[in-house]
Amino acid sequence: MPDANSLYGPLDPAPDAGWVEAPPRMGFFTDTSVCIGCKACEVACKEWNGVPDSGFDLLGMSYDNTGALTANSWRHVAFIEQPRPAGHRTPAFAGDPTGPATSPASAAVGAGTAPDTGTNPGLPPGRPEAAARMAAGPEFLGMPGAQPPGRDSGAETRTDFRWLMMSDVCKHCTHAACLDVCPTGSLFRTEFGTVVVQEDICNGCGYCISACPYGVIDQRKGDGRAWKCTLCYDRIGAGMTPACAQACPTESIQYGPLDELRERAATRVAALHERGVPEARLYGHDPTDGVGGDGAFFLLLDEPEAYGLPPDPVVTTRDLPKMWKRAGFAALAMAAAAVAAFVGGSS
Amino acid sequence: MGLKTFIQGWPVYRQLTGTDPLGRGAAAQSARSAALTARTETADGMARSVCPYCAVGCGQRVFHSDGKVTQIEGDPDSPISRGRLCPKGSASKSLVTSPLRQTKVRYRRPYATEWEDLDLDVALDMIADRILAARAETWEDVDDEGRPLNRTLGISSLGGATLDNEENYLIKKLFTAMGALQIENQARI
Amino acid sequence: MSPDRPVGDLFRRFRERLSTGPEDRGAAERENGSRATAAGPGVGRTDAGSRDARLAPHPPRDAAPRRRRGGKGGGEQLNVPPAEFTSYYGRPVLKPPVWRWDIAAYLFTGGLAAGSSLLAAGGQLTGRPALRRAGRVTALAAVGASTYFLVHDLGRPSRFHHMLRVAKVTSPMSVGTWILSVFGPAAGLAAIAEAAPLLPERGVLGLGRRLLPPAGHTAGVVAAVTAPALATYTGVLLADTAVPSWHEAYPELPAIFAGSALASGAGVGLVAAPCAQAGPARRLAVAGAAMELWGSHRVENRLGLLSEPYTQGTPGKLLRAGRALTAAGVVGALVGRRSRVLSALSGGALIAASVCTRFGIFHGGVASARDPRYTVVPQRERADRRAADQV
Amino acid sequence: MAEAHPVGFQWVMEAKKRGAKVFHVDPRFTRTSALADTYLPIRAGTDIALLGGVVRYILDNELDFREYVLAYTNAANIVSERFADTEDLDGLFSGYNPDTGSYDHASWQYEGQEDNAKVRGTGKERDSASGLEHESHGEPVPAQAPRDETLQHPRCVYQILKRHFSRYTPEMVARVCGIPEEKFLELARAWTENSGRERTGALVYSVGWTQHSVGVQYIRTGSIIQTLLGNMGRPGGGILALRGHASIQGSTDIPTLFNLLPGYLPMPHHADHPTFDRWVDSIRHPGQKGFWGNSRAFAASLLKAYWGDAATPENDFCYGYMPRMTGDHGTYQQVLNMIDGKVKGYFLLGQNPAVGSAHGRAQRLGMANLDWLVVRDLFMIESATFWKNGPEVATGEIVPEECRTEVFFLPAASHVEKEGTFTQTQRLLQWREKAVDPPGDARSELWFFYHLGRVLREKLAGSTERRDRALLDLAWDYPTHGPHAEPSAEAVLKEINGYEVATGRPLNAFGEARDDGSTAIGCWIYSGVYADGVNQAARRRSRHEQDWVAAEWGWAWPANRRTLYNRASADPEGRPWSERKKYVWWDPDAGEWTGYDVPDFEKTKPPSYRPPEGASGPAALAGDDPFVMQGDGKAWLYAPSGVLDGPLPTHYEPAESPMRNPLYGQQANPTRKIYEHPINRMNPSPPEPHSQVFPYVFTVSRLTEHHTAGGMSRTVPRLAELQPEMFVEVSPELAGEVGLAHLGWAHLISGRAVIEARVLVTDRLTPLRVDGRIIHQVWLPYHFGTEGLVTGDSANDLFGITLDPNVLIQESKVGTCDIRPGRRPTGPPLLDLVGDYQRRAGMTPDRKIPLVTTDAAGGDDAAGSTDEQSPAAHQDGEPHA
Repeated sequence: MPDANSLYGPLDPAPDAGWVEAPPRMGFFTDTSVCIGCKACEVACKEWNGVPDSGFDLLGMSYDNTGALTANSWRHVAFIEQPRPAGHRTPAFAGDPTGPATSPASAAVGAGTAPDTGTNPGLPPGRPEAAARMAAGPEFLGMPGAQPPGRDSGAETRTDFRWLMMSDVCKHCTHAACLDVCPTGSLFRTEFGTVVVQEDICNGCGYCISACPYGVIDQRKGDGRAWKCTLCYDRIGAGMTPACAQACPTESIQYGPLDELRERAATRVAALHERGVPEARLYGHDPTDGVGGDGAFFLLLDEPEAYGLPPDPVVTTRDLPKMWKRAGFAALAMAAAAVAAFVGGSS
Repeated sequence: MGLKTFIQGWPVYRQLTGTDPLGRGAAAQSARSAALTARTETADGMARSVCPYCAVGCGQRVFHSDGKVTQIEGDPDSPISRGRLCPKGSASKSLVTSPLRQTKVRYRRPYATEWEDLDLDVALDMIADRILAARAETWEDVDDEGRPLNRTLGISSLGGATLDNEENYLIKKLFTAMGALQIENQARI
Repeated sequence: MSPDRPVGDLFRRFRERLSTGPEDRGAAERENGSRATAAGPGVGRTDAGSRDARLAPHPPRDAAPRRRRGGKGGGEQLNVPPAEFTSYYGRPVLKPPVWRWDIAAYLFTGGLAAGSSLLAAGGQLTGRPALRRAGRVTALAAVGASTYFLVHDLGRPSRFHHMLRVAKVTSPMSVGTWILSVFGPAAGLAAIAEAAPLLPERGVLGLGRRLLPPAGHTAGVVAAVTAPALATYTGVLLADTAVPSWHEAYPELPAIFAGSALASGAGVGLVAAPCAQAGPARRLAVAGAAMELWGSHRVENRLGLLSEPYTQGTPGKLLRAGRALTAAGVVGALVGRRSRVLSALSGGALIAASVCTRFGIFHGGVASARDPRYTVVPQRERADRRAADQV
Repeated sequence: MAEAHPVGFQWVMEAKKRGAKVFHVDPRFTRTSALADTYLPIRAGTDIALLGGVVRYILDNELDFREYVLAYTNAANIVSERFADTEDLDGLFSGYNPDTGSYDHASWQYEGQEDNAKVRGTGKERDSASGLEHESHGEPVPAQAPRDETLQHPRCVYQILKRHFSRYTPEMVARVCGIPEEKFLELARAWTENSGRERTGALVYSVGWTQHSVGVQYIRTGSIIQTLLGNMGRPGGGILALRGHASIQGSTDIPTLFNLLPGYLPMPHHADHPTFDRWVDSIRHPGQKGFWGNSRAFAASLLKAYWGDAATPENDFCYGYMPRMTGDHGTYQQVLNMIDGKVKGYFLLGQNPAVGSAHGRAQRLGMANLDWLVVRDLFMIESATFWKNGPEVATGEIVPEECRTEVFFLPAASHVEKEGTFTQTQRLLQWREKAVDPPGDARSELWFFYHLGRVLREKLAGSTERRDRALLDLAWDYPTHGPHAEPSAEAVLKEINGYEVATGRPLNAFGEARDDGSTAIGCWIYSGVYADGVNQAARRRSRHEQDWVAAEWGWAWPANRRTLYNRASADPEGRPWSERKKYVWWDPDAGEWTGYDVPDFEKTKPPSYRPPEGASGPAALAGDDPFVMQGDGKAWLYAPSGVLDGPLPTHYEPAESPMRNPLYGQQANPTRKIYEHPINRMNPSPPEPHSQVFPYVFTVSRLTEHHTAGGMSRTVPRLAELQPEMFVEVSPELAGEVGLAHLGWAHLISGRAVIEARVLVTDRLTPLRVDGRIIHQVWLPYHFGTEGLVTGDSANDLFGITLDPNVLIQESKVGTCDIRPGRRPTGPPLLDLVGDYQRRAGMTPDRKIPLVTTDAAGGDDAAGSTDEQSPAAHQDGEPHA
């Protein structure tokens, strides 16, 4: 079995993967507090990497018609409409003759669409109540059912509103389960510490899809292979910036040496806290977390799960030694049972 | 020799003999991946251009190989855009290389229900004839009081605002000389 | 390697600045694992940033309690129950496995091949030719089917040989591939050896007729030695994923699959062998059933929320059917030791039970990945607990 | 701005990072609102009320930048006692003529100048969009108007302004716009607190302001605020028009507009400009201050560029060849003429009016009644296939077998397949290099028009018709290259820049223009773009290698100046207003203006310079007259002439509004351009009856993911997949009222059309409390049509045609409609539905729309009026940004 630290805990992954004199680990810091939801990242990525379209369906998920990261969308901009306070801003609809909010109800409807993304498994339908809670927050008490929206004449009116946008991407985990379970070596760790699918190797076994704790990677229909963000391996190898980060108009997506990005992110969080945005928090920045820290980490303004991120992911291979041990016991038991069955007994 | 190369190229061999026993990185890299480079690096040339969508005027670098556009991305030198592009600007390569682009002249005969093909030179000639006919038919030399009008109101034009200044200049110059006054542009809209 | 290596100077400074106090969050934390259902210190610390930044886990402004509806005299009903978790438009956080029925079928055939080859080896070594013959033939058929299923499930079947590019202990599928590539030819050779008596006595084929039995003997032993690995690695194959109900069941899955493999192998023996030779098969059936029932009982009860997918819907039905068939098979095997028909029926039941169990486990996991609840709730609880511990 | 100009928005984010406060005013909560500090939902079409409220707030609290206002504006000028304000006339100014629906400007003049002005009927001016023709053009106002530097005179501009805006109180803002008082005050406070000596504030708008029947006055109001606060001509200040197309600024500078010639020279009018001299004098106003004084040289040089050797001083440079305007020849008049069978042929050059222009049905029916149509585009657009796939084919209004229009579709070259310049929104020309050849038959417009001209001239060779002289004498020999004989864009740019006729030497600046035929200049304001024989627009010195003004990237007109009127960034003595905001200043040691930018002032004219008596042209500008294109060198808070709908902005309701104007008896702009054509029926608004038939307000704009009429985005899968369907955004309150469901269908009905869309019920829209009632607004993107990868009904079909009087831009940012759940009918029942609504709303063919809705409608007999002046009125296809 490999060194335990090779499976879990803080690690510089490139040297661990056999790269001698590896360059600094490169990554993304995506600051959602300045994201304007323009989707330039989605398009720039597709243009550079020749990623096919992911379907022409209206999803009803605010302005998100992509739905999720898939083999056909390596960047995905999430949109969340919430009748909740937005940092230090004046309530958007203060003083307007509003009724109760519709965001939870509309989000619940949006949970039900099932587009064909051209990938497998793509974007299965979701659970309406979890969608509603995404919009309403943890205090969600269920949606009014008897009345159509807006009919309530009660004192409850919506005044606060915020529209969260966030460009999601492969996390390029320090401990990447997709990579470790890949039986062909198609998924590999580059000298930059990123995780890349080699399209000439992948045979579409699908193991990486089940292994990813973030639901990032899936399989392209017709093609059969798994695809995901390469952090523009070809570009960064040539000293260029990945296509999405280069396009991003507001520097919401920042690319650079991970150490530097973490430094920058800490400064940014502190600045936001000072400016009265206490909900700003980092996600995936911590090398002591369940995946050893992400190569692509985020500044979020809500709980991770609202953005479709797992709140506390742990790389499955952390437990792999224990699993092999269990399998060994079971195998021994099996052998012993066989021996006993033939050796013992009377007939 | 062949076998030896084959064996040495086998990742399992590299796992066993190299720095990557787990087969995660260096050993698993394919020859293709090792040789990978950005296609902008190997392009035949790069034209410095400007985004054709809105009026911000973001700088674009247009990379091309074998007479085909292979990549369009932001120009980091531009003081306007600093290398960034919006989704539309980022989609410029798809715009100009789109299979939906029309590349042949299409002609719809009066009362026809379908398009037909037409030679470009013939089309140009036919259009010129129609201009001259419309002009002849609708020419106004002078007004009621004998003041010059020098014009036709039988020809109209509406231009988009993605035309170059040089093009607009020739359009206005030619139409003005032919007396076509009703020349308009998106700028009115 | 040095634990400090990845934590560069910049990052160290960053952490120091964020650090809330003198407390040392050191190596002890890093070593700790997390269990989705068990409270414990030092579980994963994804949300540490917010904590480090002196944030409550639910920042007060962010999660301001806002009653959405006025108390208008009961005129309102809830048509959607309050959710206990959040996800982006309620969508799954994980990508559910893309493996089709082939893989569930492979779980069965792989186990069947393993169980059969053990049976065959036992028969071979203890002079029970019927068991040997049936075991070898079944093993070959099952391993052949396994190979077909595995290749067929690939997105790019023509690239199946890429599986042999690397040998990765971190990839159960890679390990399994190498196991199969030992087991398969061995099982094949052993089965072919059964055809030796059909060969002519002279000539080249006659040579085969003479050499095959000892070769088959050796091959049968090799296959049998490999068989337990073949039967149990698939438990790791499923467990080594982010699929919540598979991963959390990692202690039990190998045992269940081992038991299921034994039982199905025993089933083959019961179907194929005369009563006189079937004794070991009956005992194997009992042992296998015991392992399988113990394991599946555990996964259906031990995992808390994550046991749910194994008890509901199709997976629940399959697993219940599997349990019933197993019990019936064992009882039949024990009761019917004199009856060829009853033995054969019992054998059939055991084989069917194995099919049900494998499909049940397979689909239970898929269901757990498809519903974000099973991903988010345990992780959220873990994060909240950790945050609470930090206060 | 984040929505439609995302890359420009990076600078807003940059400012925000440095502490700027960002306010966003928009009928709907957009991606810009999401990043703004404060969002103000507003009723569409009421911005003048909001901005007027800010003007009042400034004046009432004396928060103007007084030194700036006194020195650089006409605040102290005293206006004629014959002037009567909207305060006095219930929403009209003095001089209104109800018969022509236009004003006489005489009474608006400064004291003592009432009879000094040139007579010109403003109804005619409106028809020829004269407001635009002098875009940056000073009026013939006297240099020395009577002034009261104490600003106390009751008829000084400052006091008139104060009176005019006195009723724009916070309560009134709330009543009209639906913006709660507290929010309005937050905006007013922030704006004023962040303006002055040490700080500047910027104002950014798009066609959310221009596409209104009173659009020019929106911008005027913004200008008044920015001038009062001293934000003009200074770094971090100004008014930024975010234009919507790559070279829409260029399309106005080198216009393909019926009323303009390059460089904002007016197209001759048959009555006003019978001769070259009359034409030139109408531009330069002999004796006037400012840089328009040299217009004769610009005009002569243009004609010289057009007709080359044939143009001589003796024949007035072939002025006799110029076609003449007689009235309104704008695009909407053209379309109605097409419907009436008056137009034979139509060119569409990268433009898609079937989707992009107001009243799509009128556009398509017009095209169906032509002899021939030439469409040049990259893709097969709706305007090329109306005879086949248009909505009117479904309703039976267009039957392909009966539609005679002959259609030529010619594929066009894309921006990477040709070279040339775009002029972006800050007047910056940037040269594009050619990357690849265009595919197949695709050609540039340059190619098409050059060769079309060549063929026409060949066909006419030997013609003795007088009308053909202009074509035959045209200077039309451009060098060509390549297998397709592509004309040289650089050669054209050189001609635009201008050259010395004798030597061919490119001119370095428009100051070198001569009126004796020795220079030829295609567009005088672009003179200098080829200075020193170098293509200045092609300069691409990296931003890393120059300062933040980046003067060596491209070339800005005029004279590579990046901020206009930047003399105002220094005080009257030429010192920077503050160290923090220094930009251009007088260096007394060197005896010249210096700074970061090219000074927008004569380089060596000291601040103390005072013009001698009788001076004219640039020499008449004093050393502290920064607004050098104005006739008096001052910024105009009050426009004594030139803005056709009044010297001051006034809130009028949109042409289609569900409510009565709360401010005045006058409901809508009394000078707006109305077309009473059977196809163009406007929904009734109060005080007309039946306005409740169309109870809801709708507004349209862009999505980040699409571009205008969709020809360059619905055809691109990368973009089409991001916004794949036509939708309408409604508030939960309206959804409840009408019964609309998220992701369900709705159809919207106006007096022109019915369209359907998927419904997004969203908290981003809100009802507004306006004048005691609740107004619901819905929002639609206008990108959809019947062609392309993703299709849908066109929002612009809902609009009728009503135009701003100054610039003839249509009101397509606000209208009224009804909205109903479910899909629309198809086929003939669709027409029945519209007919039914028309009947219910009393929209009979003989209905007369009342222009004047107040008893005070004044026929103040006018002795005369003057030429007009308009602020930079920008027009293109943009939402509020």
